Amino acid sequence: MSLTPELRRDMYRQMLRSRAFDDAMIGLYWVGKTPIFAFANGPLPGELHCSNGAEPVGAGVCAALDADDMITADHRPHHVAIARGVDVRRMAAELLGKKTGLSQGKGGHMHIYAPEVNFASSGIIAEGMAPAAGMALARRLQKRPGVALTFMGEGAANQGAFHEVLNLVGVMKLPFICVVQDNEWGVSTSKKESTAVERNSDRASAYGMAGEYVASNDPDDIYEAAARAMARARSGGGGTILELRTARLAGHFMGDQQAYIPAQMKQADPIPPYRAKLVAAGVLTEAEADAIAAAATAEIAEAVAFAQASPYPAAEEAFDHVFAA
Amino acid sequence: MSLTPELRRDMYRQMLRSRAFDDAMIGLYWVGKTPIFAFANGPLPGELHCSNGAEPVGAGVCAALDADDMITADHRPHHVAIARGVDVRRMAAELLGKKTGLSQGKGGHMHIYAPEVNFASSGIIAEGMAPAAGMALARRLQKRPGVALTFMGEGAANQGAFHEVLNLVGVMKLPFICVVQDNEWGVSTSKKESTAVERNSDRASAYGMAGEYVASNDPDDIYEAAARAMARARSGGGGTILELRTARLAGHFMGDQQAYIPAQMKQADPIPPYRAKLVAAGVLTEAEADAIAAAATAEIAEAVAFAQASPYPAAEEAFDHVFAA
Amino acid sequence: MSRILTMARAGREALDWEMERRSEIFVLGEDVYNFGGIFGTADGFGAKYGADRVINTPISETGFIGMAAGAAMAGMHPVIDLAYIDFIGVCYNVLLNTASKTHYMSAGQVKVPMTLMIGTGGGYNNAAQHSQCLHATVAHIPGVKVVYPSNAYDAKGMMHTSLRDENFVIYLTHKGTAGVGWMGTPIKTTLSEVPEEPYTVPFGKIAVTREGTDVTLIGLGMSVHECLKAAVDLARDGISAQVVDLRSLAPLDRDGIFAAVSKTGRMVVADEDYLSYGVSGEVIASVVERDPRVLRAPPVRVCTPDIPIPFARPMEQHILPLAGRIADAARMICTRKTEQ
Amino acid sequence: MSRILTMARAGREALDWEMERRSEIFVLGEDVYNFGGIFGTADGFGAKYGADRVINTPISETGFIGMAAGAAMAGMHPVIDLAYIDFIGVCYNVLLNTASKTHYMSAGQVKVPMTLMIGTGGGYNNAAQHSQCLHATVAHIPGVKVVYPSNAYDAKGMMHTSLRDENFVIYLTHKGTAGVGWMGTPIKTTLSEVPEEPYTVPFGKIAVTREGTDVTLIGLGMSVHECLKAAVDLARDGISAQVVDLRSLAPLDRDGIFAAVSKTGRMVVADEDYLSYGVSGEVIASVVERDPRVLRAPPVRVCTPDIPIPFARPMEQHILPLAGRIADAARMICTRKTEQ
Ligand SMILES: Cc1ncc(C[n+]2csc(CCOP(=O)(O)OP(=O)(O)O)c2C)c(N)n1
Ligand SMILES: Cc1ncc(C[n+]2csc(CCOP(=O)(O)OP(=O)(O)O)c2C)c(N)n1
Ligand SMILES: [Mg+2]
Ligand SMILES: [Mg+2]
Repeated sequence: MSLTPELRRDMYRQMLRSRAFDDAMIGLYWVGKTPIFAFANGPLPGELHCSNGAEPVGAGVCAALDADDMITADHRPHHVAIARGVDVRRMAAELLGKKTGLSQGKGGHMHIYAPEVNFASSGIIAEGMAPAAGMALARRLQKRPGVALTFMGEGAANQGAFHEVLNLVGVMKLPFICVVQDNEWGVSTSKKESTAVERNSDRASAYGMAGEYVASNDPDDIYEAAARAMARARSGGGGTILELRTARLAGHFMGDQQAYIPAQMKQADPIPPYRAKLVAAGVLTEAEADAIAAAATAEIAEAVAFAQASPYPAAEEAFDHVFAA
Repeated sequence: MSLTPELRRDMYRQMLRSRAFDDAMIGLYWVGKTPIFAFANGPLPGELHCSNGAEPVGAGVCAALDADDMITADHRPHHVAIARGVDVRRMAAELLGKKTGLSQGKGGHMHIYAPEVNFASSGIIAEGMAPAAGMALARRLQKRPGVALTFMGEGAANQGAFHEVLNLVGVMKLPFICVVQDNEWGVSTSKKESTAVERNSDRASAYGMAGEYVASNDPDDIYEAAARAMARARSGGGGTILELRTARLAGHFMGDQQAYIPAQMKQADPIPPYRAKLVAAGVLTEAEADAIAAAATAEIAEAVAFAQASPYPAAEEAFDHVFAA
Repeated sequence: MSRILTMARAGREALDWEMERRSEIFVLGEDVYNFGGIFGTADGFGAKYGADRVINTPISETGFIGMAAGAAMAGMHPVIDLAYIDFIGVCYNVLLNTASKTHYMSAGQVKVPMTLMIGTGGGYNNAAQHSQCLHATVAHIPGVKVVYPSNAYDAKGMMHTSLRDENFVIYLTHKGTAGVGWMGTPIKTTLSEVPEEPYTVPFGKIAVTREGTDVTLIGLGMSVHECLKAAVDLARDGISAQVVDLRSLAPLDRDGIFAAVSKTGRMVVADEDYLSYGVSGEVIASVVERDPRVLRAPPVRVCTPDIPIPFARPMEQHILPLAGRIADAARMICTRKTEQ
Repeated sequence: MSRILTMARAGREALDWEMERRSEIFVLGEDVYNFGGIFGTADGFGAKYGADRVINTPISETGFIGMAAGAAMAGMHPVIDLAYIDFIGVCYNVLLNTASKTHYMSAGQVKVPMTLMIGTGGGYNNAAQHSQCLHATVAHIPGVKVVYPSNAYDAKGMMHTSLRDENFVIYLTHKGTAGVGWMGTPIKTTLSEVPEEPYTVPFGKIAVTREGTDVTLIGLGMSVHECLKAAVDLARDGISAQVVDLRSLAPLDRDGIFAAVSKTGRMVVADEDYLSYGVSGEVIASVVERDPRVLRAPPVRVCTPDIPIPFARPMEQHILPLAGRIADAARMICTRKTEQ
């Protein structure tokens, strides 16, 4: 693969699908939560961590993957899931706790499982690292292809699991990529406050791994770095820490006013510049770009309608799926 | 301080005290454990991890410390404790589970506490890291001097705590030294098998810390590297990973036959070469060296006699010290 | 002077009072500087006490809670904010083997005075990894005190007691009881009149939160309020329910529990933690090992069953030990004839 | 053909049999290649199956147990050796939130078939951080099966069952029962005749290890053998003690326990785990919540008290739930007149 016009158009499309999804979820989230805010209220209860601003990460990395590759993501999974091809209707339904959801309403937005596209996510920080490495090991033992990727934040890179798993990946030379999404913040704590080095990608040398850093939040650059990391992993060259500077436009979670962010640290939306770039490069016309946006919005609107129209699970279904039979 | 003859003689003395202690404990350990081996049998029950071969680490590093500095050690604590000045009589009594022991028989050999010399140890791998860093933080908050050191094995450097704590130390610029005792083995697992890089000291760059590596298992070299690290820490220059190549001559614990160690990996005893070196340098005469050895043996014999003559705690004392009043 | 406070504000007041006077106390945790901790227990402390005493940490729970333990051993009294008890998985060794056992293993040579504040519980659709109670898991560790205020008066008094205790204290608060902004309108029964002056509430004493003669409803954290709701409901049916708030899991007030249950001869234990190997079994065993004959009917447990917490509201509400289930259980044992 | 095996050899035989036939099974843990695991369950497997299927890991329990969970999700069946349950502190999140909850959170889309072997217990003076049982801590987690064979026959049968189960199974063995070299002469009652052919022992069924009519002694792991010793002693006093081996903590055989206790009307629960919030309370509550009237005397718990395990022999032996304490408890409730 290379950075063809088709690929770039598709990355743009994935970014817009993700944005449309999150914007729709944000809209639903606030239903029932004003004037009195409470996590429990409304059709979309619980915590909600949206991906607005991070769409280039999902689009750029996933464009470099094959069907065989495996992903674990974290508490902010939408942009990765959507770019990976997780069914947006069933994902929307899951966020609303509906029976038609990916996990029949058992999971919620932090627990997105879609084995048909080798996607999983979970809500404990850095929890996805080890399972992803284990998936890579499984494939090796099964003599099947597949690179495993874990997506996490720069805050998660200070968890012990980061170290343990990267060392194991280094020792076993597993096909594994640790995608560190550096959006500058872990909740209200800045990377500078939380991290003893400027770039987590530089920590790769502690594990005999490669490090890649992309500063631009531009899917083209992210795709190319990811493609290099994938080529290394597929050819037995070992793992990569792929750190991607990105953005967190909608706050840590819904309800976060971000008063702690100084004005000079305000983050830019990556979508308009990428659109402008593709138009300037002749990859898209303005009309095509509009059409992509409209299609994304329409697709998500339909997904939301599907989710809203779906029934809730019955109360007693809570007792199903505790154990595999 | 510098590498004066007095200092070198004292390091030699500490090495011999430690060796005499461990040799005595090994002797006691086997009492009651033949012909049928059982951890529970004899006057010194439980697991016993001896420091034979690692004496230069304790002697060399502790020679660079002040009374204010604080140590946490691991499951193999004797050489560090002894060089630090922990009372060998009470330590011997603790290993035998006696009322006169440092912890009145509650701790055993992995749990050596001697606050009068700022020494503590514990048995979960890498467990000592965070408390040591916290002690350094406490001193800063109290505006009191003191560098904190944790002693651990190369195997422990692959625990998550290593990463979390070193990052915190880096962020907070704490006066902290992580002493990694590389004896090539974590139980039966070689460093090559367990560790993705050759030197843990190279991992220091992942935390904005300094790294020092000493290959010789010679207390002079260890002292000098430790003194550099201490100077850095005391002057606000931050932490150091101080990796010291050392030896594990008596196996992981008593009962370990070390059949897994290939012949070419047989480790050398650091005591004879250091003696020869000091004699050659005119720091010690042969007679002085013998006298130091004899004094060490006599001191430990007396300590063992004290321990053996001491009473056991009463059974009901088990219920004391659960909580501070 | 009468003031009605939330638990969050009451706990904050105690911490503030102690911090003003004792330099050994400092606060650390994720986002404590800007957010003041999960319950706002350190709200505004960043500005007041500075970044030295209100330390924002990386997401490194083993690291910073272990550091707190070390700082405690070196003479400080750290107060740690671990937002959700679900996160104990990444730092459990510090709780299990370090902070709780050092005093004992050193035969009293070393003290570890520190207070670990943790939020528990669900009921707001935050799913399996952010809704657990797990209080039995921490209370099973020897060498730790575990307290669990359920109203503002106790929140303040037990915070003072914690901060004056020379041991490792885990101070639990059910998220739904604290009265913080993100959980909606505070539950009325969590609010109390709170004296401005400092006071302590002793550990290891139950509180009888409501008097009653027919059945004893025993709860902790949020379940106390569900029991109180159930009691109101039962009163309409002519059943007089006594409500007991355990308040402290370690030490556990076995005398108090036995006395309360003896009074009515019937007990329902409501617990939002998982049923098996938890508080409910312990409380029942504590009564019957003294004398099973005080029970005029079988004890009943109303708990979260042994399943992960589902996200969707209909399922989650179904499995939580809410007032309806508690009242039903009480009605069942009050009406059922026993032959004893 | 009659063969008497230790638990360690019996468990090994089952694992070997399954590994020979099923390529999805592999073993990982610290020192499994050279040492064959803490109980020798993988003894010689390094040479037989190679380093791909017998993986020596770094001391990175969160890393390698988490990897095992991921490998299980991807179709393998990992068998993990975590030598001592005291170490769960550094990897508890994998147990609590990952391996146990993924199947549920995915509504059955993802399976996590893996077997985690852990050694428990003390009695050999290994002090506070290497002698714990903590079986209640792991059994409190929903979504995990916890089994605990106490003799060779069950060790083999339950290993087969574990390896054929599609869920996360924690397979506990008390160190003192396994019959390994470093613990001295094996306890007689742990040895069994073990068929060479494979067989399964179902989870969730108690075993009545000794029949008796006056009192029911309930144990698990090592405590089963202490109960058996106590029963012999009691027989000398004319007291006929029934001994129950719980064998499985999750699922727990509440029917079986109730039936056994009903038979004698008296129960002593012996548990080497800490007393509070543990197995002992759960077992007692499980009986009385069905019907307290089956008890002719108060139930008694003989447990490790809520204190860290002391190192020195006189103190350690004093606090362990050994046969003497169990027999005393049984004598007390068998002779004490109850007025029921
Ligand atoms: C072990 C653990 N600690 C704390 C949390 C609470 N928490 C959820 S998200 C988050 C911040 C994560 O920051 P980062 O990894 O940078 O991801 P981002 O939110 O910026 O995408 C925290 C602290 C958690 N879920 N798990
Ligand atoms: C968390 C944890 N895992 C495993 C163990 C068991 N264990 C005790 S010592 C040891 C090896 C340690 O190796 P290293 O750190 O190199 O120290 P050395 O024994 O070589 O001095 C292991 C695995 C433990 N005590 N704690
Ligand atoms: Mg971030
Ligand atoms: Mg080593």
